[in-house]
Amino acid sequence: MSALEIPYVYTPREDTGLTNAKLGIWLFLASEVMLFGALFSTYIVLRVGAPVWPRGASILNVPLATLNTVILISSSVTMVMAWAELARGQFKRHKLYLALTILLSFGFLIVKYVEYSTKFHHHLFPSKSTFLAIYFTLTGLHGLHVLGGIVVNTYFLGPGAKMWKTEPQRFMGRIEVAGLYWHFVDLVWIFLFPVLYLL
Amino acid sequence: MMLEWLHKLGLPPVASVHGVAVDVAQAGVHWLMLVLFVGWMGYFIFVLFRFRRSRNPQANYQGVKSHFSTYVEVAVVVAEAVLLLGFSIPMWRQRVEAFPSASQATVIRIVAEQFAWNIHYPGPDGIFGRTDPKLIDLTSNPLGLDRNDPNAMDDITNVNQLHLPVNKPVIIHLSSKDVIHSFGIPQMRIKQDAIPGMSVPIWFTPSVTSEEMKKKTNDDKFQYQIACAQLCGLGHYRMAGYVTIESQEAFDTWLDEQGAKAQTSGDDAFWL
Amino acid sequence: MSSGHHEHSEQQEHHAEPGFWQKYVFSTDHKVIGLQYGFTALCFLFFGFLLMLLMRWQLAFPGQALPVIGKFFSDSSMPGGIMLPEFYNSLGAMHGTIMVFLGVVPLAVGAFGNYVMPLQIGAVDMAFPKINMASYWAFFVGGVVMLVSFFVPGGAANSGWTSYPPLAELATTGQTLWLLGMVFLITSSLLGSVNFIVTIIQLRVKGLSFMRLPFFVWAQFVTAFLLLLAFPPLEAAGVLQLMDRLAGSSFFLPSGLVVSGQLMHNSGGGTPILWQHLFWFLAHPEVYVLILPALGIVAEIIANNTRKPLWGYKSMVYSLIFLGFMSFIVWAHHMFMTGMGTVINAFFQTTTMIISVPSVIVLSCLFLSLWGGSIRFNTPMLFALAFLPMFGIGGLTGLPLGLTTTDLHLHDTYYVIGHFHYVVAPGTIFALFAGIYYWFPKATGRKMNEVLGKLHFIGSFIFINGVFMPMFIQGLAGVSRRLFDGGASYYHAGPVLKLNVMMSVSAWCLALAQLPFIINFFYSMFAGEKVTSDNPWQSTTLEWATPTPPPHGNFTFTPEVVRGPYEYSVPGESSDFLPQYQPVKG
Amino acid sequence: MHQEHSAEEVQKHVRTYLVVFVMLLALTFVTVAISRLHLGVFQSIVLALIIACIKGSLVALFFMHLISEKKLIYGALALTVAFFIGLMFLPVGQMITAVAL
Ligand code: HEA
Ligand code: HEA
Ligand code: CUA
Ligand SMILES: [Cu+2]
Repeated sequence: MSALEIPYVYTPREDTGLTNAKLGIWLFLASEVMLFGALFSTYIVLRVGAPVWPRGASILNVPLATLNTVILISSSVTMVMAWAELARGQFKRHKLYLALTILLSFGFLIVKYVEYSTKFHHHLFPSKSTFLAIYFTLTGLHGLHVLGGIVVNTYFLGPGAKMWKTEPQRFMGRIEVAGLYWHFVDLVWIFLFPVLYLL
Repeated sequence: MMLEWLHKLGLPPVASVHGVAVDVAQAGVHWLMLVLFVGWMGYFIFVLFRFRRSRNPQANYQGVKSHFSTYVEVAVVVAEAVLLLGFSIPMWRQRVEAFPSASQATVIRIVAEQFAWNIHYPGPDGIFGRTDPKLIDLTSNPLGLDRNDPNAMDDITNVNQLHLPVNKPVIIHLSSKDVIHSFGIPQMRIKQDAIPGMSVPIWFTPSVTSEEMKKKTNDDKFQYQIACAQLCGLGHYRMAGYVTIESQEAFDTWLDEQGAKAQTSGDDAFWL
Repeated sequence: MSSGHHEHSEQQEHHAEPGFWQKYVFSTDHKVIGLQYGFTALCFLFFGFLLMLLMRWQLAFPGQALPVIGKFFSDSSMPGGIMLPEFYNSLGAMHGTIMVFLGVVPLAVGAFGNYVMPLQIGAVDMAFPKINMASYWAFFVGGVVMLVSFFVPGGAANSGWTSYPPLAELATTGQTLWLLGMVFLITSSLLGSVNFIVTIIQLRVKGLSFMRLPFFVWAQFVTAFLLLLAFPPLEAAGVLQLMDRLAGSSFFLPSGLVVSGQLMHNSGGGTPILWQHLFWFLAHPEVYVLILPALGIVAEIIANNTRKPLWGYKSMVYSLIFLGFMSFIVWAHHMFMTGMGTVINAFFQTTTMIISVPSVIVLSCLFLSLWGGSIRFNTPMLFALAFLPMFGIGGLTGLPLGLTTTDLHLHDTYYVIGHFHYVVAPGTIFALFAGIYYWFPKATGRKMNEVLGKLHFIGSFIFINGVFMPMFIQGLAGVSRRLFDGGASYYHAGPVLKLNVMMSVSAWCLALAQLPFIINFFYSMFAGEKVTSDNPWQSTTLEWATPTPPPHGNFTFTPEVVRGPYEYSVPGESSDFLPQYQPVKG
Repeated sequence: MHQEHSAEEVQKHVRTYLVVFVMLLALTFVTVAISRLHLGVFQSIVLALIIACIKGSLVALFFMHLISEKKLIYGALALTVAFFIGLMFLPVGQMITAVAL
């Protein structure tokens, strides 16, 4: 669209040691921390204010959630491997790992779908109790983040991958940024899992 | 002096014991504001005049060299600290911690709703009857009072008419049925949000009766009012309650009348 | 480094002229986006003002039919030209929302930040031009959603710009659209703030260290951090309220609510106070978002028109940073009357008093900067100068609100309305006007007319005080805000009731006083006096080093900064200003 | 600078990733196991949060390379932590404010 050269797209700026995208994604993640932080404080407020609070395990399906934890952690590993393979210049293997990551993310969503539909089947809706309300809100928002990650990663697997040929450095930066986002999604789940299911 | 000015500007006369302290603080802050404002404005106008281009064609790179502003800033900090530590924090502690004992106070409940104040006196036994939201009926039992509860037998309820004896502390337990309202009586210098799901106690001691205030303001129509301060819907603007401050005797007579009225007419379907 | 090669090839690839759509509608040029923001925001400001003009009729003459215009409204808002209370509440809520989120923030940050900031740091564009475009369009969609809400059954949101539940959750569809609109606006702000911070950190030209940044850039920098970290909690709150409204959850609803005599069958267990905490966690920093860019604009203009450096630049910068920090821990001063214990109350009172100190410092520095200057009274300078005492009044009246003892009487009265309008209307809006007059020549190559400008200034100055000064009197008298009849139901409002007429008349005159501006704006755009220099105000900062108007890519040379931002009247120099980019002699 | 990573270097990275992966899995099972013990509410909350924090740190430090990140990022995150702490005042404020009916 434009012939402009924005500096530090490819190479880091000397005094900060960062590319624009790297700094940008961390700032974005900072705002995400505040988003989920606010929801966690909501959780605390509701829980402390409630006369009784159900144990997550008594309503939710812990084995499925454990499975999902394992899936998501694995996808984080494949994501970081996808980046490492690029760093080694192994483009094919990079693609393999990226595809695996996407597959695992779909796996996560399918498990989530199963969980949700059994809840709905048993007429467990957000309107039933504040516990269910916060459960659906937190996992729902997290699910949207997973979906976002899938979109991004699929783009880099498909049309976005062309950039590897023309601007490998920049492409690697992009994969790193996508990875940072994806690990963050994993990290949020690492907290959601015990908070919602185990406590 | 500042208080006189504020009264001239619209501040209503004070009619509660702690209100005097509120006004002192009010005057204090406004002094601080006035001094800062007048000082800076004087400087400002002088500077605009003195350093206009036609009079001072060549600007001075250095500008002010004195530490004048530092002194001003320190003075502001000190003044704020005095207001905060000397007035505001102790005063608030007194508001929320130093409640008079219930036996020496008039204790009532007020439950706000769109768009009225339901007032609940415990009656001679001094104990509020049980209430239950399920029993609420808009016309006959707006408080949801359970008249089968022995404590509720003698309870007196009423809408928008708050009577209080003068010179005796009042404790009000404030809550709301539907949305957030805010209970305020300007002359009493009191205000508190009425929040559904919460019951917040407040207290104050009225010090001027309605009659006295009529004389003081030279206005026969003078009326204390509960003003709803929080947006609560389309009727927010007309959610006024009426407050009568009277002598202890007059108050007792009124209460008896109200009690008798309740006994004879029956204020709801659950009576008897 | 292998990147040089790619940069070269990219240049070769795209040198076809972009078409109309790419140039003006889906442009990624920060200047075009800035102008888009600016124009949209001005329209919203104007619209928000119109809503208020309607309200002021009802406040001055409660229950009387609005002449002439009244009959154009539907029966669900103004049957027979007489305003309904629901409609009044909608107007109030939407006035607040539009002014804050669709007017001032997009103008101060979206327009001025986007247009001026990259120029001032010598950048070719923002760090992420496409994200920049996306954030404008997210803002635009948010605005459209808000406007559409006027036309749904039940009308627009009518629970105040604060949208306190349970009231907001009982409200009609308009509230849902309000929440959706907010989600778009928040997204827009988040994208924008990431972009601003990265741009300022990464794209400063050589030699432009942080302590050489123009104060305006600093203001945008701190503002961006506030937006970045304070908005997400409101986004969370918005999602929760949407869940309550659409999925029937009870985050903000306690058990046992009885509405119009009917017991509500919600699951309960929530608390309405939670919303207030989440809302004010954003909204207090948000008010500094409204004021900081304004301070930045005023600082630029004052330095330029006193022809001397800002006094105490460093302490101003440190105050700004401190202010940003503190603004995160004062939020509950909006909630003093919700029933707080001593400790938490003392904490928030204290932080509120502390936060007033950096404001005092910044304002003092600006006042003292005037001393020894050679003051030019052009239109931008008049607005910038008027900003100082106006912000002073607004700020000072924040003090009695920040002390609970006095807030006890003043909370939710017109005193509060007076307080914040002094900061945002004769404060921020004046600063924004100043900025428009000041940077207009850079953006268009033409100056705005001085005579019309001064007319605009005098009219605005007189009437805006006529609107807001009486509010303090009404507030002291205890008149609550958001009253449909302006207080006519209350005895204690009696003595100050007639002020309503005066305020309304002032508001309408204020509207008339904007005519010279609107005429000036459009006239000057096409037929104003052409500027003969790229630097008509003889300023020192980098935005004036570009051609006029700046082309895509901004600079015709690679600027390098060798000195601080405000080197005016340096002793021993022949010219009274030394631009930041002018090489050191010898 | 941020150029070609040498093969050994990447190899070393990969080894770390695998170790971290195993640790994350192990901690996941530990936390589930602990929840089965039905400890007191307080103990189980503390334990679960400690484990979650460890797992989170592992992800952040190694997968997100925070362990060798630039100063500026640390700065931005420190700022976020400060505001996050502010945010956590919120439930505190709420609890002190709330007077149950
Ligand atoms: C830009 C917006 C802005 C700014 C900058 C401020 C600044 C301040 N505000 Fe304000 N405020 C609002 C916008 C703003 N506010 C809004 C919108 C609301 C209402 C929201 C609603 O309920 O709808 C509000 C409400 C509000 C309340 C709640 C009141 C209530 O509901 O009961 C409080 C209470 O503490 C408060 C305090 C303060 C304080 C202490 C400052 C301080 O930062 C001010 C510090 C400044 C100074 C102390 C001035 C220094 C002066 C001089 C150095 C000399 C002056 C010289 C001359 C005059 C010549 N504000
Ligand atoms: C940034 C915020 C902002 C601004 C600028 C304003 C500006 C004004 N406000 Fe508003 N106001 C609020 C934010 C703001 N307000 C908020 C948050 C509330 C509380 C809402 C609630 O209760 O929930 C409120 C409430 C409020 C009330 C109280 C209502 C009530 O409690 O019932 C009143 C009453 O008079 C009022 C009046 C005005 C007036 C007369 C102006 C004037 O100053 C307006 C002046 C405007 C201009 C001068 C701009 C004109 C624009 C142009 C000329 C552009 C030209 C266009 C082109 C060139 C294309 N406002
Ligand atoms: Cu009740 Cu306003
Ligand atoms: Cu505030």
